[in-house]
Amino acid sequence: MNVIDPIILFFLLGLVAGLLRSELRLPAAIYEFVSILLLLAIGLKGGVELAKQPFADLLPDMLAVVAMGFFLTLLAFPVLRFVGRFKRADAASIAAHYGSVSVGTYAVAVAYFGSRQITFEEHMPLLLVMLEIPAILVGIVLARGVSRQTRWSEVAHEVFLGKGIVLLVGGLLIGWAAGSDGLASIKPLFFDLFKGILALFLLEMGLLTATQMGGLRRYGLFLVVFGVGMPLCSSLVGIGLGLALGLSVGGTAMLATLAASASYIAVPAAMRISVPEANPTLSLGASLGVTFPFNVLVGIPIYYALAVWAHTFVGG
Amino acid sequence: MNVIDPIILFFLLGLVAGLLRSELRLPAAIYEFVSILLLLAIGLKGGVELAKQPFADLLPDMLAVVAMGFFLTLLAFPVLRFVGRFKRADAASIAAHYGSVSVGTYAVAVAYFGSRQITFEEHMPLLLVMLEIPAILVGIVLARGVSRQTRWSEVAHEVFLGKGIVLLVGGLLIGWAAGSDGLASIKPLFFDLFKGILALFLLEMGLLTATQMGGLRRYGLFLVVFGVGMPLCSSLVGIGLGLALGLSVGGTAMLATLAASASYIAVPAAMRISVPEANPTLSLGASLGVTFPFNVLVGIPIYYALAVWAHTFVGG
Amino acid sequence: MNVIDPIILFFLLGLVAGLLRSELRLPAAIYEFVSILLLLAIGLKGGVELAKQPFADLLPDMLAVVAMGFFLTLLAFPVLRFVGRFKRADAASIAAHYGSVSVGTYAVAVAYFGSRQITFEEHMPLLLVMLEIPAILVGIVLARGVSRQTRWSEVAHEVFLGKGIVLLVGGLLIGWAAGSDGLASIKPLFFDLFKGILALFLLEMGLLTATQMGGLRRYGLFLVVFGVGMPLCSSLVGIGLGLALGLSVGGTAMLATLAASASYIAVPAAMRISVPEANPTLSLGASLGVTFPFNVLVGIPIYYALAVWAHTFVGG
Amino acid sequence: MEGHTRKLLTIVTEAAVEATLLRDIERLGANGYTITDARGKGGRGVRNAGWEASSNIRIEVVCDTDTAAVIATYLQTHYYDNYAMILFVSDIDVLRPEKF
Amino acid sequence: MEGHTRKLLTIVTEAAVEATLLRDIERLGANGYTITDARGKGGRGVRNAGWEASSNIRIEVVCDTDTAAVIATYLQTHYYDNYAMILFVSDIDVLRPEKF
Amino acid sequence: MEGHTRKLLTIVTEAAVEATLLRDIERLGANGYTITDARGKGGRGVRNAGWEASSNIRIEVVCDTDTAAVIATYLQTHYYDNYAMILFVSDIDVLRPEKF
Ligand SMILES: Nc1ncnc2c1ncn2[C@@H]1O[C@H](COP(=O)(O)O)[C@@H](O)[C@H]1O
Ligand SMILES: Nc1ncnc2c1ncn2[C@@H]1O[C@H](COP(=O)(O)O)[C@@H](O)[C@H]1O
Ligand SMILES: Nc1ncnc2c1ncn2[C@@H]1O[C@H](COP(=O)(O)O)[C@@H](O)[C@H]1O
Ligand code: NA
Ligand code: NA
Ligand code: NA
Repeated sequence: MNVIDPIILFFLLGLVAGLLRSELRLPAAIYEFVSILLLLAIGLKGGVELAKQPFADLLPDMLAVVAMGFFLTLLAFPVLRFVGRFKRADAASIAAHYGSVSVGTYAVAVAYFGSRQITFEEHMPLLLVMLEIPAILVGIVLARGVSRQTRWSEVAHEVFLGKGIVLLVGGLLIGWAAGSDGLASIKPLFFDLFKGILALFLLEMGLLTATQMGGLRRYGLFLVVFGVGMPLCSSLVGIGLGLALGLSVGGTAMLATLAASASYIAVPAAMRISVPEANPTLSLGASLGVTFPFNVLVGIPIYYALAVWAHTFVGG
Repeated sequence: MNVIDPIILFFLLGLVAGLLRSELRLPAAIYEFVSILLLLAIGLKGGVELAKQPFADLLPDMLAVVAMGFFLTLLAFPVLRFVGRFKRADAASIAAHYGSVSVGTYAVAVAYFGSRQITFEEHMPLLLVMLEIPAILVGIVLARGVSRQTRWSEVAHEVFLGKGIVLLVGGLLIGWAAGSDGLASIKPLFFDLFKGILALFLLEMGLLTATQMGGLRRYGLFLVVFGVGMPLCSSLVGIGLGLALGLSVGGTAMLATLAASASYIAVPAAMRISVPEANPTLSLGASLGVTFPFNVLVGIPIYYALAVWAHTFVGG
Repeated sequence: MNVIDPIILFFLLGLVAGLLRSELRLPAAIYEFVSILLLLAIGLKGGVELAKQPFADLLPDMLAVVAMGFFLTLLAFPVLRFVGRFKRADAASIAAHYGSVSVGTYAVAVAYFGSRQITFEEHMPLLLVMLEIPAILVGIVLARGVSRQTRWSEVAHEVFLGKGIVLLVGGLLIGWAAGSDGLASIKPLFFDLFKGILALFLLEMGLLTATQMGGLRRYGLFLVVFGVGMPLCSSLVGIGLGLALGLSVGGTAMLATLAASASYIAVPAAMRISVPEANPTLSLGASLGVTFPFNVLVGIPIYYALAVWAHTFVGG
Repeated sequence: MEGHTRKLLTIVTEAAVEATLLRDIERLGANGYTITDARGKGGRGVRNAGWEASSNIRIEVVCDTDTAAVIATYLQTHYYDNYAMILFVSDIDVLRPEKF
Repeated sequence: MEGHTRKLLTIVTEAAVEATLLRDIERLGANGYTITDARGKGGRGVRNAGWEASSNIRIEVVCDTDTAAVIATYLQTHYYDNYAMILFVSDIDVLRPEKF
Repeated sequence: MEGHTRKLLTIVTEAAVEATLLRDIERLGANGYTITDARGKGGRGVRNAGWEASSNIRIEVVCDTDTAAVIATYLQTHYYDNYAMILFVSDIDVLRPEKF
């Protein structure tokens, strides 16, 4: 077992290259290609497992995770508004980023758990989808109130028909309908290449993280502290919920990781449309410049250790 | 055996996402990449098999297929002109689309036959190439007569050096020269990933089909009926020819599929240059909005059933 | 064993398609994608092997190769300046191209040696990196003298943080840190697909070579002769050095190939910035229009034969 | 060439706002538009990454003077404060004035 | 800056017609052109898909007034009826008038 | 719309020179720029391949008359001889003159 996963090294390569202002950059089309493959692969994998259990059994977990999405956003908001002294819109937008979830972080956790033979409940991709959305709604309401002005049908369209959700849900449904055998023929692309594709994705994420660190420097210490402290708190919520739902150690750790991760795709896009007065440099600086590298480099092992500890002392 | 192939589910995912106006879209560069891989893979596979038989044995099939291309175009034209009451140029252009062939449909049929262990004559990719071209020439002549105005050298350049033909023929020649062993080293990319790449291709095809359905609504019922009826008729011609040439059941079904499929890449490009007064919304609406989904979703199984039936009752 | 490797056939396909003015072209994003994958794969593979031997053992080879880079550039310059009668800047720029190295040629040699089970010292990617840079510095000095005007910090940035070096060195470091087992999970993308990706790369290289041949026609015979003669001379230098360093037959042949190859990515970019008065049509015409196809089609087997001969008669 | 004068309105802004912006532009009277993907730098920093949140689009609208003024004013009121955006107008000659 | 007045001719049309159009433009006297890939919407509907049949290109030609008029008229006669196309002309200052 | 007159400076040149050129442009007073990838043909031949050595970029700078003149002159002196490059300037109306 290696101390450090090679895919993490790709992230570091991107980060260092970005900070040294190398001209390295993945073409936009390739970044999208790689994202599409990851989203579909995660969805497909989850869908195959969904087929194995009755849907009704999953409902409690799904509802609980939605509640967690609401809760985390509402937890982050007052901290940002009153301790961080951000404007209402900014606090709401950043809170929504942290109440939602990062598919990239999830993928790294899958790779991390996979290489350590840690099993987890296989309906996690479904919970991932569930957790992506509530925070967006809360964020908009926190910024605006339940005003008439908000064009909710537009928001719903943006949220439910955004690229990420369509590919995740589409993958889930295809995996669910086709089953493991049905997917055998497309396995070489979506499953065998998964970690290689993830490595490329993390290379680009490193480069993007480097660009966000500039923005951070301007907005100071609070965001850095928040970007580390908030995921740590959220992970505890995730672990508590994992215990309450009776998840395995791996499942608990994965739920903690989901809780701790912060969105940098779906939520920024939705906030840009629905809460345009929020400054995206702040939220992306925190979620991409601090929390993503923190989670990927040190967070995931911590959350796993916490889950083991919790299962031994609390759950045992 | 699944009722429905997962690659078809990708097509449906794209179609539904498109109809719901999701923002999902494959970048243009990725669509081209995926097309290039499919065309090369089909060519390579065919080329490997070509090497195994003397070229002279294939000549009758090749000539017969060219004749079929002429015949199908000439069959479609009067129907479109006199029953459908289309302008001369439009009737000629649509007829050319249906006299030619769709590589995407062929790829789906390959996957369909493959997962059902149905064998077919391996020189089909060669027939695919043969069938692509005659319809274009007939279409131009139908629209213009054999006028001096037509810059035939330009047309020839456009047709024979278009991306599709170059990649198919190039793949055939490389496969033929290198043989099965020679290709072993590039097998992981071109053969193992084939169905995964095809899944991505069909996802985008679903999205494209959705955009074409809008155009259809405007031009009404006739195109829809034609888009379903024409491939059914063409498939019968294909089956007849398959029997006449003494093809296997699988080969007959494949020839029926080729006959039934309608072009949406090579012919539109050629018609746009050579018969510009033809409205591309009509031909693409029919071939992409009706015939492609029809063939992919229900046509291929029908053509196979017809081939089985024909071999039992006629050929037997 | 085939007479001709299929990847070479892809090069020829691109070349012929380009010369026939086919519209075939790889999208820019895909060309970059393919390049990125090749550079990372070469780096990773080298890195894995580096981990197996103490770094100090490699230092002599590295220094020797740097010296060879200086030497080859200084060898080419007077020939170009006084025999070819090129302007000072042009002679310096072309010399730099030939003193440096082509990753594409190296990749073809790897494939060629691989399919013939010829082993070579596995730290070659490290030597590749070493050989890329000195020629650029010599080229600039030859064009300008060691003038104050040259913004050396900019040059260093351009050279050391260019895409190629970052990916090669990054790959080396990741491979070195992760080791062979660590890379198992990303092997399917970077190693199994290597030759398929290389085939696509060579297809595009063929198309690019065709565009450069036009430029050549204008500048005449000397460049063609130089584009064949220089690599032949350089290969002898490479073979001599290989013997002196005590490399294996394969390693000697590989070093000869590196010496014989001419840059068409890193050096053109650096020269464009640092010696802008040099005409890129000349240097690219020679390196891409003559030397690359020469090396790929006939050079590599020649260099191997020379290495065998040298080891038998000189080294034995 | 008997040209007719029209206005060319060029907008450079965030890719994230594309759908909304096009809807507004059409509602305000534009008969068409042309979009190219772009990157750049301005008051709100560098915008050149390969993901939507940091990339630009460049929109051109050919229209008459009034429509150009209406769109420009609307965008100034509704977008300028919150989005990275620039906008400029120039005079052009067109051949088919009835189209725009 | 001692500028000289020239014309900038901008054409937005179907990608499918690129090769033919460029041949015509050069034949009619243009010394060069610049192309960017584009998408858009106009009288012939939305053109924004990733395949050639539904994507646009945007061509710019810098030339003198006469050449601009010749090209514009030719395109109007030969392309307007059958292709999705718009075309407009504006005044520009250039530094090296002999080039255009 | 109370527009203010500014200049739009458009440069088409080799992609290889992007970083250097942008540095120069900013140093000479531009507050921003917009870049699109392009291909084309001119005095130095066809530039349309998928690799940097043979592809173009198209840079737009909105600025005041003086800055436009300064940049144009600088580029003419420092780039024209050695790089494939064209440059032209046109008049535009902008809404927020203080920005440029
Ligand atoms: N002076 C300028 N000239 C050309 N483009 C500009 C200029 N200023 C801004 N832009 C473009 O407009 C986008 C948004 O500008 P801003 O709101 O100033 O950040 C930038 O990312 C650039 O692409
Ligand atoms: N009013 C307009 N402003 C800007 N671009 C337009 C306009 N009308 C049409 N276009 C562009 O020109 C293309 C062809 O136009 P059309 O022939 O009207 O469909 C469209 O796809 C748009 O990209
Ligand atoms: N007359 C022209 N009209 C439009 N673009 C041009 C023109 N001439 C040159 N260009 C563009 O500017 C680039 C460099 O021009 P050149 O230095 O003349 O080769 C070309 O590759 C074209 O993209
Ligand atoms: Na979260
Ligand atoms: Na057909
Ligand atoms: Na060399």
